[in-house]
Amino acid sequence: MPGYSNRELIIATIADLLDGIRHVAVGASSPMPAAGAMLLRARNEIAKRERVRISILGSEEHNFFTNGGVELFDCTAQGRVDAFFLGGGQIDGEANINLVGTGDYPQTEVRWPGCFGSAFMYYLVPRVILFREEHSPRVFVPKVDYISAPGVSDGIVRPGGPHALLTGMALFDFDKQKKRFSLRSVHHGYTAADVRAATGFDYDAPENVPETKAPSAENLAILRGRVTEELSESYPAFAEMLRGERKEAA
Amino acid sequence: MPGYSNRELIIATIADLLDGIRHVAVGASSPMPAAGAMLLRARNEIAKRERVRISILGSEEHNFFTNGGVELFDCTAQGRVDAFFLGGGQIDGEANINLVGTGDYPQTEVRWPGCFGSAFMYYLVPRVILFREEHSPRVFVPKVDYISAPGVSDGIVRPGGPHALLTGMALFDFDKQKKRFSLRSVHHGYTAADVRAATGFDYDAPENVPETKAPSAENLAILRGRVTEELSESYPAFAEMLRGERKEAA
Amino acid sequence: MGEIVSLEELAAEVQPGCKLAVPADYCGVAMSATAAIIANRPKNLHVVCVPVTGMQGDMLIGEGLVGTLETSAVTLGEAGGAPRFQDAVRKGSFKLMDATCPAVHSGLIAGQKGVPFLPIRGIIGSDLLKTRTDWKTIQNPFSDEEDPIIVVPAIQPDVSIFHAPEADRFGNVRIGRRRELLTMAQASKATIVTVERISEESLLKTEDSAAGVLPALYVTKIAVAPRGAWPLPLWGEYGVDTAEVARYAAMARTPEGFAAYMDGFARRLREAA
Amino acid sequence: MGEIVSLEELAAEVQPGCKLAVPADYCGVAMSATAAIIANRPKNLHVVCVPVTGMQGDMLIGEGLVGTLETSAVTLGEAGGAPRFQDAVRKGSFKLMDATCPAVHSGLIAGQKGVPFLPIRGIIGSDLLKTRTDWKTIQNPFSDEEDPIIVVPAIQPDVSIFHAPEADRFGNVRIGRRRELLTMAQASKATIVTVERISEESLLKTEDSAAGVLPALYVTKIAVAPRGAWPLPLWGEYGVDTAEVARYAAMARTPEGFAAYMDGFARRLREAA
Repeated sequence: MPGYSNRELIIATIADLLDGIRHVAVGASSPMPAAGAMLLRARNEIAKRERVRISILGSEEHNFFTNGGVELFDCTAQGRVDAFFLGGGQIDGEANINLVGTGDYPQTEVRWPGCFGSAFMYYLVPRVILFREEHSPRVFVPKVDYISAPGVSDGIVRPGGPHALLTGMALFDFDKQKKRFSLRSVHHGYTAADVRAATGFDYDAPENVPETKAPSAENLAILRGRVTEELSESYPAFAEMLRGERKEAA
Repeated sequence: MPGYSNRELIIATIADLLDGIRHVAVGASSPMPAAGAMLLRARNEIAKRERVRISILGSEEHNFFTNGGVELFDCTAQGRVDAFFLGGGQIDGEANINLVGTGDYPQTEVRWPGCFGSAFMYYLVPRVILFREEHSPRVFVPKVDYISAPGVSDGIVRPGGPHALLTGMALFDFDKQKKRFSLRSVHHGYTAADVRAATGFDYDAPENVPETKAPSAENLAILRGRVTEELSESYPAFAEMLRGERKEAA
Repeated sequence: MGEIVSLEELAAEVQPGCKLAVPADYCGVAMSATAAIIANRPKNLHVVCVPVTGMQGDMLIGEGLVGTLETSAVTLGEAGGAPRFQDAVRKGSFKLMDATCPAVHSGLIAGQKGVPFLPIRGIIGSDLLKTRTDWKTIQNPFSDEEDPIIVVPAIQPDVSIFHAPEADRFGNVRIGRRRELLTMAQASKATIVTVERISEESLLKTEDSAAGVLPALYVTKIAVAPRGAWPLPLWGEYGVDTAEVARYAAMARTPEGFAAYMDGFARRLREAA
Repeated sequence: MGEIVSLEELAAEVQPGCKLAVPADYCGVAMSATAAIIANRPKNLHVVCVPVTGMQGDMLIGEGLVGTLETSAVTLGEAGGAPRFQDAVRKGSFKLMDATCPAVHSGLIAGQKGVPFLPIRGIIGSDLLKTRTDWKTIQNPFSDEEDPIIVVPAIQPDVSIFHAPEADRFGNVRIGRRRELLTMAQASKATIVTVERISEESLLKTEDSAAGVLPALYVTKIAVAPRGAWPLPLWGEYGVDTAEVARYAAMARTPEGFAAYMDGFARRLREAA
């Protein structure tokens, strides 16, 4: 037993990936990214480092926007949103993401909700973290069936793009020049071979893949205390689940 | 004595020129257009005709806009502003207006405030009434020194433009095809020759120029009663002046 | 402008073939009015979602009233995918205009400003462009280098519809921070609004309340519909009825289940009010 | 963000050569801060008036601090023309970028949206285009016919400054219906604000108050300046001091009179507060 759950590891990893940012926007139905952002905010406050601002989209209480739904996008284009999370029904080895569906568009066999703001945010937010807990060949495909937003672009103004890919199993970096992911680390309980088997696209990997950095005792304490408290305001069900997992582990 | 002042005649003429509109915007420092609009609103209400909406720009109480200074222009572009008033330091025979200055731009000898919204409103409001009380050759020139906004345009989208020119002396129509004014009527106390002498540009005129239609007794009563009351809210000094003129005339 | 009418009279504004703009769930969705619209069966609607839709869009699709769907997403949120939407997509039952949220906002702002288009960054390289042939790529006229940028055409709905907490008797509507409702209304030829209640006092009376108001100038008709967003939430008033949305999500998986749900929907709306 | 500082510290944000955006008189002009800025003598300012200016612009011009003036008008309102502006125009003392109000708004909205330009109707055929060579005419990409339309480039001020009734201690600022202040602030790299007072309670607390708020995210520094717009008006708080503006208008007719007026201006600001 590593002394932390897989979810706690992911949250702590998100906090590390966000390190240095001033403003992150997270979705109202995205508790893990929100938890990571809250962990970073709390530990920066304790260390008297830069203040972290978290906009929870769609929330009435934790929404600091006053100009309607367009403000997230304007704010992003102004360079005031440093980090954002995107997922996808499919993600391929060039970091293209598909939020639309599988099969031939438009009459896709499986239809997901749609692109939302991805065809804008992916281009303009400097640090986009691709986050998908499910790590399987059906998600991580050689080539997406529909490009909601491409991983890289040539010949256009594009200040933003993929910074990392985080899953329930591993953490990848993305090289924009090579247009390829490289495996940075594997979460406790998994091997590099597990990741290779569960990933449908090719990627680079070091000979010896390290384990994803375990959350420090201090980080775990903040996460289990203050952050879980903060989470219960906007994500009560998720906060309960975290508490439950902890009891089971104990 | 005609039983009405020159100002009352102008106000009643403005009400006639606005007849049929639903929404007019007037400047906070433009009491005569506002008075004309209020007269139309009052008499339409009495006759149970279409409701007239008056937006007094810059007013805190009579401003029905909630989207800042841009709303007048957006509202206009949406086709929701039927009439507007423009003046000018110079106006020429092709209905070009100059709100900038005289002499060689940019180092103009006489400098007026500037174009304000004229280079937009003149193009987009269907019924622009050119209004300038001073009727003199220095205002009504053969050719303006600077075109803040042209009277007519070819080859562009332009749903709006000049509808009439009203001065302290006379009322002109404007013919967009001929790009010329034609004298419709002369106010009581002036002759067609007075107007010709005071106008620096050439214009068409009928052989016998009628006198500008006198305000009816009913219109005068509404103007001297309800409209003067309404005016005293937004234009107290002007309302006092109207009351004063009336006493002198009586 | 801002006339207060019955729900039926309000719903009659939505004519067959019209371009109808609807807001996202967090902005106040006129669900009571949707039932009244469905009763009139206006076919071949072009629904513009600002910028996404949920149960409302799914219902209109399920009823076969949608000819064109312009949206950045359709989802029932926590209750999952929108079943009638997914089914209709598979069958190709309507013209699908997939979008991305900021492009919908930009199109409406172009409509609001009376300009033919607005430029927007991003999008280039997305498969959205394969079907959104109404979006064009132009050279940025202010760059000396090659700098392609997308321009999206103005969106000018015939009718926009939403649900709000309050209108006053002069026809002004409280929209708070939901500024997209103002943009949507200004861009539209007509705007119809259902509200929880009518205030006797003008909403423009104080600076504070005026800041969050859609003026009557842009409001065509208003109808009172208590709990008119149910089972969806209304900001500042009530939350989503999670169980009811889940019930819809489950039943609407099949055409028969959807029909059964809709059968009782108008009645349950009355009960919920 | 939204740090509360002294007037002097706030004024120091306005550096020589910077692009400074200022609002119209009806939006709340930071006159106290203007005196503090003048004391620092930042030369060669590019002043962007949103969309017009009055006494504030005239003072900055009279002090010789303006290198470029971008405005749709300069006027002292009822007190007449702006004398230092008129004199400087005659002498060609600065670069003059005459504009028209909606084009200023469109330029700032482009800045707010991070797009290089916005299209706008009108303007073609106006002599504005003779000197506004930064405005371009393009073919409307959505028209098959010839349809020229103006595009104006984004305006991105380095600093915007205004005066408001209230900020809260979290740095949020009340702007009410003056939405151009939000656009101006969002388009600017930094925004500095003077206020009548600081509220302990968050202005975002209720839906009503939140609707009229510029969030702290866009606010760099705030200073308390009671009657900080004097002698100009502040919406919802106090009217214009007509006599004082008339006194300025009369004195500023000559450089000497202007100098004499300015000599006592900072002192009178303190007395008025």
